[in-house]
Amino acid sequence: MDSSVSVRDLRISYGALDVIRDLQLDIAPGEFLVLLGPSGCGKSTLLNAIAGLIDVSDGEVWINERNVTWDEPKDRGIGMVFQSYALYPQMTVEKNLSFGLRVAKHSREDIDKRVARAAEILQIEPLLKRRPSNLSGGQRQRVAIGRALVRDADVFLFDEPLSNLDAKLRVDLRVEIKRLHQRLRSTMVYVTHDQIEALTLADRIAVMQGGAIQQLDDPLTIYNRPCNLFVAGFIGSPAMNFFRGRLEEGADGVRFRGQGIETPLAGYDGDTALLPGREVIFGMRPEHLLFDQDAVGRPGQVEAVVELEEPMGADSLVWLTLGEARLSVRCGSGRRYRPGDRVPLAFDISRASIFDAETERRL
Amino acid sequence: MDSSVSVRDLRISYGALDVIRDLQLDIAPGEFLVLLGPSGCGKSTLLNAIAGLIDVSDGEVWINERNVTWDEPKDRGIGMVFQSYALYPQMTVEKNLSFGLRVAKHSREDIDKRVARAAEILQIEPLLKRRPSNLSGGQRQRVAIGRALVRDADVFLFDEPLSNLDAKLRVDLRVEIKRLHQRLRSTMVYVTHDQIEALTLADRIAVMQGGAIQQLDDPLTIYNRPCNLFVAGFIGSPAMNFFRGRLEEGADGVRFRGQGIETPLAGYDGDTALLPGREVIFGMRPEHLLFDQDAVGRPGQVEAVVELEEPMGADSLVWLTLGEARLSVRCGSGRRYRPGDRVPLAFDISRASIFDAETERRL
Amino acid sequence: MSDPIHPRGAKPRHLTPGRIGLYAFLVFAAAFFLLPFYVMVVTSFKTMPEIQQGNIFSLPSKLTLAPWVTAWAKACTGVNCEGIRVGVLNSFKIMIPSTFLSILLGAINGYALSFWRPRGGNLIFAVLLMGAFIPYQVYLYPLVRMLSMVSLYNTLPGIIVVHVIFGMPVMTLLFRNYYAAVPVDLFKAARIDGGGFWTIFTRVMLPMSGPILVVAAILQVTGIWNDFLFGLIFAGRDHLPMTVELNNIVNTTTGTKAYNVNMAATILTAMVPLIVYFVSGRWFVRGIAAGAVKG
Amino acid sequence: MKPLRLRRLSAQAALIPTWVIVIFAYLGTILWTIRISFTSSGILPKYDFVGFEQYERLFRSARWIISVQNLAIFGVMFIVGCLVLGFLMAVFLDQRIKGEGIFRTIFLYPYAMSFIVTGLVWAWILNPTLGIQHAMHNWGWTSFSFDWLARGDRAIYMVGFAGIWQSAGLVMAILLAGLRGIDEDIWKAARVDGIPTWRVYISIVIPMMSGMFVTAIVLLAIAVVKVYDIVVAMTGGGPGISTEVPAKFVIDYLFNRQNIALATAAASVMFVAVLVVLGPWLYRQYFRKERRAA
Amino acid sequence: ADKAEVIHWWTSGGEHAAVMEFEKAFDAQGGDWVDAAVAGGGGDAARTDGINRIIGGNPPTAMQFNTGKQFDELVSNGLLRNLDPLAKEYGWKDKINPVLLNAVSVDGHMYAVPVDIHSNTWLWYSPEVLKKAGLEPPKTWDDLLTDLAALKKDGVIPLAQAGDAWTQVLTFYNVLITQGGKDLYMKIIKDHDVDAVKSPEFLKVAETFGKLRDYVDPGMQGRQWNQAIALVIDNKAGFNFMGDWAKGEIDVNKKVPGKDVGCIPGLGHQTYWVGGDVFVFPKVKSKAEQASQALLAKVLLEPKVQLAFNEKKGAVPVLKDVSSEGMDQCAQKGLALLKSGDYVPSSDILITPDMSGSIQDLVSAYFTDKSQTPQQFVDQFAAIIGG
Ligand SMILES: Nc1ncnc2c1ncn2[C@@H]1O[C@H](COP(=O)(O)OP(=O)(O)OP(=O)(O)O)[C@@H](O)[C@H]1O
Ligand SMILES: Nc1ncnc2c1ncn2[C@@H]1O[C@H](COP(=O)(O)OP(=O)(O)OP(=O)(O)O)[C@@H](O)[C@H]1O
Ligand SMILES: [Mg+2]
Ligand SMILES: [Mg+2]
Repeated sequence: MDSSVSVRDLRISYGALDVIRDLQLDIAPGEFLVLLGPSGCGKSTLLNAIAGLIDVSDGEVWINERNVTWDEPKDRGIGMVFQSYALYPQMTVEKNLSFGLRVAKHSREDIDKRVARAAEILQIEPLLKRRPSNLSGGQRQRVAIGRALVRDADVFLFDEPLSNLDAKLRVDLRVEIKRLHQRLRSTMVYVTHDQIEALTLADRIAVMQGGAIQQLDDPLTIYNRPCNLFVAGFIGSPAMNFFRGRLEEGADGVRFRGQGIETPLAGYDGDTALLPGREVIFGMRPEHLLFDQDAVGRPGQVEAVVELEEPMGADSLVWLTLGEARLSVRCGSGRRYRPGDRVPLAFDISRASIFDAETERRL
Repeated sequence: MDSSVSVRDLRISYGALDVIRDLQLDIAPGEFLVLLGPSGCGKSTLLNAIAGLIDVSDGEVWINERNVTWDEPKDRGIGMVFQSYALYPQMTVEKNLSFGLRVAKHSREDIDKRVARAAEILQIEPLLKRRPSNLSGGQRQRVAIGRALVRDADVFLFDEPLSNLDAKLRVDLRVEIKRLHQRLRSTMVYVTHDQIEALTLADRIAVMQGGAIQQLDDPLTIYNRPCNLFVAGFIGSPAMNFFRGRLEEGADGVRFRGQGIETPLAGYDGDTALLPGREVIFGMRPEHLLFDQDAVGRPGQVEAVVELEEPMGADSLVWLTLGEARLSVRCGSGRRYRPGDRVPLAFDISRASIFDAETERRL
Repeated sequence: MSDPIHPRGAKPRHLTPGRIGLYAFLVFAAAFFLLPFYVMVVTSFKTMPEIQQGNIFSLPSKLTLAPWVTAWAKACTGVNCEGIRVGVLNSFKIMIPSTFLSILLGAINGYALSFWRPRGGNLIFAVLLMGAFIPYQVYLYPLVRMLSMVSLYNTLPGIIVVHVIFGMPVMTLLFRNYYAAVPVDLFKAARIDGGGFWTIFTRVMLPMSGPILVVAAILQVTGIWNDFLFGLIFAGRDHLPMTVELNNIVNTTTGTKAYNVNMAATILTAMVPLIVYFVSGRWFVRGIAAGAVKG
Repeated sequence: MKPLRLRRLSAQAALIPTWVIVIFAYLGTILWTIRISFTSSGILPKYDFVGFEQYERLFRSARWIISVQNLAIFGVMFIVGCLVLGFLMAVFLDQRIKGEGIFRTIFLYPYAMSFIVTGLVWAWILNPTLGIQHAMHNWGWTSFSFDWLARGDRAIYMVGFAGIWQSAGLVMAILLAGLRGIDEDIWKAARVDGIPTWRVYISIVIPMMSGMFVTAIVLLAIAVVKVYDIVVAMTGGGPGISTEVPAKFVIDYLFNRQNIALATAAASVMFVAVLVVLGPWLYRQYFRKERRAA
Repeated sequence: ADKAEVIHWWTSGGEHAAVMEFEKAFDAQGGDWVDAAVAGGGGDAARTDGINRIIGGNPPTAMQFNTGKQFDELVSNGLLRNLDPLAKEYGWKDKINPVLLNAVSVDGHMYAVPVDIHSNTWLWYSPEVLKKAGLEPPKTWDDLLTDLAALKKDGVIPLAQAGDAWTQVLTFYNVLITQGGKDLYMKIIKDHDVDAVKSPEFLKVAETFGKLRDYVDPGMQGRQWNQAIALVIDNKAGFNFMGDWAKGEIDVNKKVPGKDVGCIPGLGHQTYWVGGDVFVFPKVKSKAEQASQALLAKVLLEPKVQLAFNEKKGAVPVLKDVSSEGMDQCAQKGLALLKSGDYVPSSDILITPDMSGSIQDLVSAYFTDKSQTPQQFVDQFAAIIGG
């Protein structure tokens, strides 16, 4: 078996409540896996179980081909970075980095070497003598990563390491973590509920809900071919536009009709055959809607009313109403739209997603 | 004079330290003004001065043509929403909303009417009997807005009302605030350090730094024609790419040369004439760089090396190195780039910004 | 669990030596803390001869309730033989308003110092902090003079004022720290809602001061209830608290001291604070967490 | 010119009672005390001036010297003992144990009881002819000897011991609150780092709880400087004058020995000592921080 | 009836019975005794309370003091009522024992009413314990030391001593007066004669007092005076130095002073060491209260009341012309000494509370610390007397 971290039949319960049920997960060596999901879905619990910080109720955890289910965290070859940084406040950065090594009675030179290396990688050499309270958020985060680095961990675990930072810093540190991964090639498991982080960082994303993994795939697949309604709705900002309706037999093949929309579905990139008569939910991402000039002359073109435009610099978000439905469209920042404008709209079926209304699975 | 809020010669100091110096600001009735700037630049201080929560050291504050410099906050016709929500923890939502009215001894019916109206606007009717501790972040924020609503304030002041919320909720509430503004048409002053919020919400943005307003303009102008280096760098995510160099006389008019780039500047949309010999900083936003296919055959085309690609679903960020310079490009999510790929790159001069290296002002 | 090489499922739990040591320590510590109380209780049920003969740790061979009756209603001090019950009502009359007022004043101080930052606020706080370190007795003399100047000496309001004075440093400290942790935005919001000094205090700040009020109340109730010196000097003959009576009984030197009566009287006197601790101990730790963190 | 603002006025008005108390009861008393210490007053104040006479006498007095020494011994033992025992109890109570509420109440109750009698009970328990030694002898262990309370050179330690018994629970409550406030992630980080629990407490948790320790130390220090009841109840200052403390010195001279000048001199010395020893520290704790936060 | 609030610290069993006599008599004559007993510390708490109330302008009607200088300063500040008119009316100056009259007078004016005469220091012993050990009651200090040594060998507590410092001071004065003699005592305590302190006689006193340290038991610390005498009463200890108020405890135990418990007024020079209690009457404004004071003062000194009170209190009446009839053996011995002029005023009468406090500190420190030598004691004593 070739996997760096492997979780088998995992069950974790607090009292009578199963927080995680029968979870399976295999992470390849050097892989960057992101656990993504709404608050309370069990991401941190899973991560803590891998780290050995909470006892599992059932199942096994393997790290580097070794069954570590009952091992102490320090013996698992992991490093962990926490959302609140969890730096030791009274120690200098250097002490923070070396504390674990000192306790483990590493030699002075070894400690110095490792700290120096981590500091160099993270570019925190000038900060080594400072206390955490005198560091900025980004610097603290780096020190927290450094603490995992000096341990020569095979597996890095991150629990929402960026969510306490402001937007600008988040972008910068995201890139840094990505570079770090490219440089170290260690296995990384990264918990977040920010989908941009997940999309940009992950080799594979595990989308979780209610203690179970909904979809485990690479970012583009997750984004473009979400396996069910939950994943589709959860990923993407603003969220995918959904329309309820049913499949109908039309002249040009199967058509979708509902909420004031009628469009042929030719070119749909689906997993199963589209059977007419089925109740479905038709989903389009804001950037995959054809809008204004682009929409003119397309099949299934409709007219929508502008409710609001949000310029975002590089592009704009336009919020529209279409019958009772409200939807958002992302478009270039060329023309400005005023509330009340009527604009043509069409669908790029090749990028749509259609879900069974009952099972909520992608068709 | 036709302005709703007007700040004249404002100076605010803590002890010997001037936090705000000689600040002038006029806000038109019904305008949505955003105060944007890095942490500690004095945004909250300015807002608090308008609200009357801190004493000004010098200058005047006018609201609705009335000098309110020494008025109590409650007499200024303002409502304010805070980052931490600042809901009264021991009161129900209804009590929270009506507290100000009860203090001002409004009649029972009047209070009920106003609360009902605010609750309806914000769709928090079902929450009226709950305590803040039993509300989600978004709901709390709505209640906080409601507290300003019931006061029939002419001017709404927001101090980073969304920064405690997670990304998804932030998008939703942003739209809600925008709708609220369209519906009420009250004057709103909104503090944030999130530029997306600023760009999407504002009629005009005041970019602040070090207690002074750097630029006060509508969002697109701020984004496309930043008046100085600070504004250019502060707005946009990822940040604008900058190249140091100098202007030179070329065959086809003035050219820019520096950091491995040489490009004619024909078509530059500038404020002043470009004089050869000047040290300048040449700035291009990631989405205005011409990349890959788009760049082929353009004047000043260069070749850059891919360092990292960050897919973000709708589009991708590609981080490149070009000589010693490192830059980012935003592009559609069609092709994927691998580290090490060599890709052509060119500049859309009509969207560039050029700054004097010394004064840092836009040319 | 059966195969140690392939651990699976929940880690087997052992009663580790550490855990045993932990309970051993706690039980041992509890025994240490209860020892004097145990001695008091058993002594209070013994007869005097048994106390004189026996071991202070042994259980009473014959249970007697007489000491309790005596302590409550019959013990003599001077010419009066009415036990400690005479002071109970006075103790309540002193404790309730004193506790209430000192907490109120402490809360007002903490609130004003944290949010309004009035001129001289730091001076007030500094003086109170220093004043807390001076033995009370040093204040007696000038206080007697001052109170008699305003005709409060030896009156119920007088003793209440004294308790308020001496409760002020710690009360102010507690509330100042507590309010320092309250987001200042809350205060600003209330100002915009039109609240003045008192409106914000009574309708916003006080209602959210639950945890610290509990701590303050516990400290003040115990402190004031157990006070003897101020009660003796400032309360006046008609308002002597039961601790004065307790002192008279305990320090009274009957031929052989009635230790059983003394113990019963002490336990009876301590009843009120003990009940307060018992009922609100849970909130005490929470309240301290809320109020004293900032140091 | 700024107009006078009403809100400031109401804040000032609300503090009037406090100002009155601070000025008269505290500042006034302190100044009066210092003034009297330079007079030859007996039982009643006399406003003459005798220079440092009382101070000279004070520092010639063996009892005062012993009192100060005892205060130091008691103070160190009491504060350290309360902190150590209180911390241990807090740590052990924080281990998700059964019956936490009962243990907590047991540890706290001594603080609720007046020392008039609990001091007496301690005096019994420690008295060689009544207490533990006697009980041990009764039970056959006749070589057992524990007579520290009766020995002039050791009695003060027993006073400290009883003091610890009384106040350790309060420290426990404060520190328990502190422990409960420590970020769970710190514990996790330390476990991942492989740091033994005791080491985490010593190197990380204790430094993190410095705020709580400060609160505890301030409360304990106040108790130390004022220590009186406990000595009176347990030893009355004896054997001899071996357990005398400054507060008792002040009180004895104030009313019994009818020399308020000497008493106020002693009080002034205590006050100045507190000012010098604790003043800068208190200033740092309570004022400098505030300025930075503001 | 007029209310009279009386502060005192008579709260023990014998004292309680005694003070009841005052109350009964006062109430019988139309007064209304409001009792304000404050126990503890040999009157510390009561004096603190009373003095503060006088200063605070809310004085009690009457207040107990020990005979002596405790209230001098109240007098010089004009806070106490001058009793001369009453004294003249009732002829007290002729009837009261002159030592006491002196003690309650300042500049010839009378400011307090003495109510009892105590001999502050007697040696009490248990005849039964001595008999068991085959010993005779001692006649001299050397006898005593021999007896103590013998008792110690027998495993009996030789000297029952209380832990409170003032009881140790009583023991010291007993040695000083009855071994050193009346003159030495007067030279040192009254005249503050440093040479007398440095004399060999005083060194001898210090040595004898120091030897007593060897005969106390480890239970001394924490023991109160009544517990100490109780040890003698219960035949658990041989000797105890205590004032004649110990008889109160003997009475309560249904024993007879002089028979069941032996009393010796002095081993060498038998001397009556006169002390006692007085009442002062703070100046009060209301006429009614002044009348109460007058009534109370009169009642306190009525012969009948004096007899009844002092019998219970174990003391001797302050009036000269009381008969010794019905008194116990010990009181009779005391009265005889009083009549023969073999008495000295107690130290409280002669020195300020301040100095007596310093002596107390020194004596108790010496008595409880065997490492201190008699010479050190003498030197420090000289420093107190001289400075
Ligand atoms: N100690 C605990 N006792 C009981 N329930 C717990 C405990 N810790 C977590 N839970 C529950 O387990 C579930 C999963 O929690 P977890 O912390 O793993 O969520 P998460 O996905 O990390 O959420 P977040 O994004 O908010 O951090 C939640 O429903 C939570 O309420
Ligand atoms: N009470 C005060 N005393 C002294 N300096 C203060 C005080 N309040 C604010 N400042 C200083 O004034 C400056 C402006 O603060 P302000 O809170 O207005 O910044 P801001 O732009 O709102 O920042 P942020 O985005 O972090 O909220 C800061 O440098 C701050 O340190
Ligand atoms: Mg989590
Ligand atoms: Mg701010």
